[in-house]
Amino acid sequence: MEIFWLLGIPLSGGIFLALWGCRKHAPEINALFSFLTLLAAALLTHRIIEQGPMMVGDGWFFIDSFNVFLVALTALVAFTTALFSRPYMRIEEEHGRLNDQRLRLYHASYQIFIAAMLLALTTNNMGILWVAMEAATLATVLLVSLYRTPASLEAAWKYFILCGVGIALALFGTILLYFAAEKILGSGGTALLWTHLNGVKAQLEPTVLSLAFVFLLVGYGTKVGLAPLHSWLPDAHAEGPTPVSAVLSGLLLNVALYAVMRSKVLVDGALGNDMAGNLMMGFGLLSVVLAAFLIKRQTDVKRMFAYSSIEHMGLITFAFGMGGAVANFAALLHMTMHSLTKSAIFFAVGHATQKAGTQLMDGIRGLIRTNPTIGWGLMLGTIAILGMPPFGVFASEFLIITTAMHEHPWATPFLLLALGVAFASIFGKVQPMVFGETELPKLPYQPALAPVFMHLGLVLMLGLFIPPYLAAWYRQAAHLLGG
Amino acid sequence: MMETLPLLPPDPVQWAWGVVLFWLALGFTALLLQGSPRLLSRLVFPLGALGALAIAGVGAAGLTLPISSIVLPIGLPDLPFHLRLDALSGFFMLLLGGAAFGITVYASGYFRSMAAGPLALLALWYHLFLAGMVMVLLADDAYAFMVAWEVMALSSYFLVTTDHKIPEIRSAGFLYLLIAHVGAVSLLLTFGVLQGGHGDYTFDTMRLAEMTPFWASVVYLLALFGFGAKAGLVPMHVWLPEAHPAAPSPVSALMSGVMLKTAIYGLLRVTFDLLNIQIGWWGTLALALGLITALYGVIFAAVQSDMKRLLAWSSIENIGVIIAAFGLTLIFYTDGKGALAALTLTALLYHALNHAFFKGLLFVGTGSVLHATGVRHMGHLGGLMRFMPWTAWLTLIGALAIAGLPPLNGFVSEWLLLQAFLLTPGLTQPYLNTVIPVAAATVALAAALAAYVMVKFFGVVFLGQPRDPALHEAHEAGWAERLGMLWLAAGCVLLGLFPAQVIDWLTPVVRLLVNQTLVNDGNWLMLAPVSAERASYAPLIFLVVVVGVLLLTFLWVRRVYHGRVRRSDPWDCGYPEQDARMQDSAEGFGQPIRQIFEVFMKVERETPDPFDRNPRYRGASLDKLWFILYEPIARVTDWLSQQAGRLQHGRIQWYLIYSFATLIFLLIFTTR
Amino acid sequence: MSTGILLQLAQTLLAILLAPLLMGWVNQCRAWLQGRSAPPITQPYRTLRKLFHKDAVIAHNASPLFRFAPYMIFACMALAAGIVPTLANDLPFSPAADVIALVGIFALARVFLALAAMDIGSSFGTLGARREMLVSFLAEPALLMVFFTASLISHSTELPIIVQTLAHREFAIYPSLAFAAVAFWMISVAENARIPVDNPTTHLELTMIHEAMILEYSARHLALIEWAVALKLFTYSALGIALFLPWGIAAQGDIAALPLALVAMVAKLAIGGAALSFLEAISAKVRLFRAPEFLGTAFLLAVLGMLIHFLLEV
Amino acid sequence: MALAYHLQIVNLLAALLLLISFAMLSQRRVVGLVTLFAWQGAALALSTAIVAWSTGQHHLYYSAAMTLGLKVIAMPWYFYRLVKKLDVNRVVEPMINIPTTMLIGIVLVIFSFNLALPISEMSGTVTRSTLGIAMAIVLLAFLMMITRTKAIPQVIGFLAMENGLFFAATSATYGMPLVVELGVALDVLVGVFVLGIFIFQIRETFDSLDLKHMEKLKEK
Repeated sequence: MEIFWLLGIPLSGGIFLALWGCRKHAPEINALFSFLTLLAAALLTHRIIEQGPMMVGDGWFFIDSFNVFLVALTALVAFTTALFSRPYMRIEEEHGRLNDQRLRLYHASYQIFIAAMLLALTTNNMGILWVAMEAATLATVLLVSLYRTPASLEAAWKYFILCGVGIALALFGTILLYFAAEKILGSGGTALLWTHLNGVKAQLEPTVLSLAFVFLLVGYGTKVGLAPLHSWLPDAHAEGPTPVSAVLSGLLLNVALYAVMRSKVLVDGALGNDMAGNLMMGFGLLSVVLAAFLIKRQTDVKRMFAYSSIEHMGLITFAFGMGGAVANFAALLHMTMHSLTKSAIFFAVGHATQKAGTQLMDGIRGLIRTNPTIGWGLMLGTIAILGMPPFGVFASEFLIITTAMHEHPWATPFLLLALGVAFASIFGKVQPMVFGETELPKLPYQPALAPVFMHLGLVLMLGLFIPPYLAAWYRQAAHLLGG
Repeated sequence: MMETLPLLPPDPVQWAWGVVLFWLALGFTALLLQGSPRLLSRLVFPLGALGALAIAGVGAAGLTLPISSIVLPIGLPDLPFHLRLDALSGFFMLLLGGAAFGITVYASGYFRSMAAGPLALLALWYHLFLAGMVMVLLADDAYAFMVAWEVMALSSYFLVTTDHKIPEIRSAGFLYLLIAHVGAVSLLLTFGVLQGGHGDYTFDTMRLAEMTPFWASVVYLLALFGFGAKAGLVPMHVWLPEAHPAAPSPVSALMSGVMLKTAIYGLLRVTFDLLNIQIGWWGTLALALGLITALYGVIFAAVQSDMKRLLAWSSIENIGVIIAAFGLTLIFYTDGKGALAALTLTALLYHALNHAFFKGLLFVGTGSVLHATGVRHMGHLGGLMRFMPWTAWLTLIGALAIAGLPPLNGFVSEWLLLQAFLLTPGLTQPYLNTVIPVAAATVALAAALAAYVMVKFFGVVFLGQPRDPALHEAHEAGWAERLGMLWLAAGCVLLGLFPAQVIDWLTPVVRLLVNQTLVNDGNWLMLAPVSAERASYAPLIFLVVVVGVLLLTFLWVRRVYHGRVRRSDPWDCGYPEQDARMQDSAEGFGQPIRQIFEVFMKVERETPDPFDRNPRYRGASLDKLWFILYEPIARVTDWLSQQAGRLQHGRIQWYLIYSFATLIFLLIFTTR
Repeated sequence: MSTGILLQLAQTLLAILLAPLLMGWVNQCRAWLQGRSAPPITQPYRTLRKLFHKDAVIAHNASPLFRFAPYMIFACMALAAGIVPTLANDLPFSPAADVIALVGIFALARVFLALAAMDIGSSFGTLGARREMLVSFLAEPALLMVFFTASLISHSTELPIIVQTLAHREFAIYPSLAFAAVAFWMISVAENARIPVDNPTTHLELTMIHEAMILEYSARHLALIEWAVALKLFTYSALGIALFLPWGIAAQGDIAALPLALVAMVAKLAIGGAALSFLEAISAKVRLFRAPEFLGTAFLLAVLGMLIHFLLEV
Repeated sequence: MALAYHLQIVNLLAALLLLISFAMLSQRRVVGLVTLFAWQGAALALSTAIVAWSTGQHHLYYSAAMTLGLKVIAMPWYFYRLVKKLDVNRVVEPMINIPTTMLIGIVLVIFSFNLALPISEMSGTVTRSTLGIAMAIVLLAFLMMITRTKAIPQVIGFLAMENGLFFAATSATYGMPLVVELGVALDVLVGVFVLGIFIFQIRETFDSLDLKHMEKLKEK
């Protein structure tokens, strides 16, 4: 039941906001809908904790511990982002970068986007999963080009074409999956249901599935932002409005990776070797290293953190590729931590850029002098994302790196190199932004920093203490992914 | 938490945890006390000092009592924080508490003039720093250790950048944190190898893990790199001369006196406790690195002209000596010479303890000078002994101690170490017989140079005539500062006078690590590590004799001859225009050393030509390693990132080609 | 034991009293060798007496350290003299400080002298202090290495026991000791501010080291320092004797051997002093920046001696 | 035994589709491209209908109808309007010259046939051999997207790729479940709609649809 609320609320929210337009309180309504979605997600989560995995809507939806925590995460970050975007967008309007119908578009597509992601997470049908992913892309394309600047249009175009092609390849993969499945499950609706496929995965035709996995990996991997398919990501993050960057890198990448993982489970079952795992490890390492070196060159703060998202996604993919209980656990943990931390960073960065009136880091100086909260938010967020304890990102990185050293020592030099370079680059660039002297003005509206510190607080807590039920989730999910 | 922590915990480890919590609470209450700076400096810091004292007590208890441990309800789900207090942690906690008490008492006076807001933050980081260090010593699983380790690094980074408006300080802090982080990652890898698999990271399982020599060596090298980066082992030392001067003096004192020792602790913990095989060449490596570090550090200390930078370099030297002792311990231990290993290990621990006290003392001394004059460059100081006698005399004790002069504490550890060299004949690896004399010579040379450095430091700063008229207004340090310095100085003296007792304390630690003990053949006032006719040293008698002779002479001279004294100008050699600027400058005093050891340095000189209207001379001796090691690394990374940037050049067609190529490649790769 | 204490005191006092005599003897020899009419051998005593009677003149800005230093230095030298066996080698004090501590004592005295020299802040004082430290940072480890060679042979760092083993047991030739002896000679020349490193009689600021440091001292302070210097020379000579020609020093507790020991000592000192002055007379003072090379050689020789011991004699 | 002739027709249509994709690859004019795209859609619809008839899978009729409606009528018409409105119908040289493109295309076709061969062996459907052709069409469309430097041709390449996928879905596997197909169709529709908006935005911002104006975002 909750599932329909979960999907219905944001969908109707999207439609409503499209009609309501930019009258008074549109942002508040947006936040309200997100909040209701969060409630629904909480109820659903509660149900799952109570009753364990379940099918809904005669098998069309399947919720287990793997996707339910992503659902919860998505709803949460969506809500906080809505909170953040309220003052942020107002200030943007103040600065004359937006007008009313664009705000209408923004609010409507925001809700649609959330709905699409939740659908992608909860559906049991690999085909619908694909459809939802595509929908999520389409919903965000116009958000990326919201400012209608040449740069934003270019970014949106690249985003659309590259992800479109990627997603098309993913569809081909899905077709191949179906092609393999129908011989066992018979043609018709059930042949693409993940639960059914999971049941018979051992009998699926290996050659077809390996082929299918290549297409799925390249397809969804493009959306995850794995190098060398990542090219759209920095542009889209840098040119879109900050709330969009936050949800893109905090949520969309996770969902895409979720799709990859769902297919990996099947492929592993069918092939019985760790071909899929090795591919993912390769992609992961490449992404981590490449992103680390690209971070070094950045001058635009949002672009830099976009690359850092690529780096972390690479790390997560690498961990999933390693497989095993600890690595999967770590990867799931890292997913959570990265979403929370990175969105928090984007919130702080958003206000910082509004203060400075530029996204160039040379223009942003001495934040803690004029706006200590933004300054400390950015500083702590950066420290957290760089994997410094006691923040939770460290916990997952700790597990990932130690496991890597234990199981695949050959990979650790690359990790060491990349982490070092990334640390040097990011911290070296953020430090002068936060510290030092400045003459930046104050903001017209009170910035919404509650989300920042709420996220960071969560990350801090999870670094020192992971509640047992949460840990139990992660364990189940890790086990489900072949731990 | 209450059930694991009754109100009056019986276990020392629980006391320690309690103090950690107390410090954390103190730090965060400091944030609330932003309103009243008086309360901050007059209440928070003294309380923190009490905590340090308690930690020292706990450490002393930990030395004697059996191993105690608790498991906290925080941490990773499968891996709650394990805390454990054995003799090793106990000793280092004693060190920490002892030094930190004096330093914190000093700090309570030192920071009184600071603005409330920054002071509150500083108090928070300060106590987090202390707590982090204690947790490093207590941690009994990899995760807790790493968390504590990084908390320590992070809080000290924020302390270093307290005065973040100055760009140099920012870059110093950045360099510090960067190297600390790289070291930390290599420690992660260390534990990655050590772990039992399936995410079991407790030290207990690591102790049981059976290692092949290869993997054990990997662990050792990674640990040496990781901990060396924190300790300032050459060539990872570059952050140290930058960060220590940047930090406020009590912080420099903590970092140099205590934090560096946590790295030594970690090295000992991993090498002797967690690893259950040791290999001979490890020791040789450590010995070589340590000696190089010691020599390198003291040479550069001799040519510095910034007093805190000088002290930082001298810390590098002392760390080098300690690491050399560590190497010797390994050599002897793997060679089956347990007694010798015990001797060198004792020397190591003793020197660590000494360094905590005298380096802390010297740093806070420079702090008072800084407060009184606002000058760090020795070229503008001088003659302060007359304006701040307390600081001067107490600092003198520290200087003499670090110069390794009897009967102070620096001499004892040096003496023990040198004794170890004399006992080496009969090692199984013959090549060591050629290494040992050279090593001994290097240690002796470093010690002698340390004396040079200290004469320079004390002489230029406190003696002579003020090189700057403003110095005549220099005021003596406040009572809290004096108290802190007094405590540290007393530590230097007592540790020097009662070595026999100290060695008794060290016995459990030594037994724990090399399961052998150092028998003191002498009695309570005489130290005779091996046997009384082999070698002995009784500082107390020594002191009594010296003082006795001194008094006798004094009284005799007074008695027999008149004590008339006439004051006049110093003799100017018939050249009346002598003034204070004609004294040796700091650079001048270091000049011979620079001349002799110029190979290690990149010297930048700016000499005036004869016709300059206002001629000025500037000379800087820079660390050559920076230019031959670090800058190339930076260049290579730059180049690589440039190449990476090429991939991202805007044309969507190219991006499509990437996807296309990836797809084709994978298709071929998977279907062949 | 009680005899030991007595002997200890006697020896120390003897050293303190005889030291200026040795100084006088050396000066006398040198005067002769240089063809000058020599001052009487008791000249140093007269100088000391004169100095003690004078009024002390002290710079305005002299700190207490300045006035404290001479006593400290004198005390250090007395202690040093006390632990070096000159006549007999049961010295109850000597366990309190072995050879390493002895080096420490010399260092302590040197550091105080250097600090006192810097205290006034005249350009000479700092100059002298710097040069002194420059000389010492090579001489000190070299001296230590010399001692190490000896103690490696005798398995002890206690001077009496070293002497015991070297003198009172069957004779053996130690090539390492030869190196050590040469090194020790060079070191003691440097440490006692003699030619070719320093010239005790010069006041030319280009060359002087020791004199530059004590330039500001006068009267009783100067006297104490001069006396300490003489004592240092005496101690070094005694050390050289104890290490390299220890025969004749009375063994543990046979009082009978003492007179012989006394005679032997006086003779050795006389010869040693003459030799010193002879070498001084025939060699020229080196430039200051040759001094590190000179001492570096000494250092190398000492280390070489130790190496040779490790390679040949273990 | 020889295949039943309706299957032969399907194979023929498959060949036709492949031919059309090659033609698109070599087509320089946008309008011509749109026409070819329409023809491809038509062939696709026809083959789908035949498969539906021969295998009696009725939902495939819906797919055929959708294809006809969307890809043969709606989209081409829409593109014609666009091209006329924006007046972008002039000869454009692709990034790589035509013969080379052709050669690469042939290589791709061989490659995808080899790739599909082992799979087609085990396929239960009668029209198994078409899978290779479908893959070839996808890859060729991909190639076309790479080579085109203008916005609209790139989009058409994208849609041609969709065609290939659709052909794979219908002829190789008798179509996906209906929900999925509906979803796919919906997405394509929305996608094209969004694209339309986009192309106007691009046009009014850069007053040209040449992609070389959109190479600003890069690493300096």
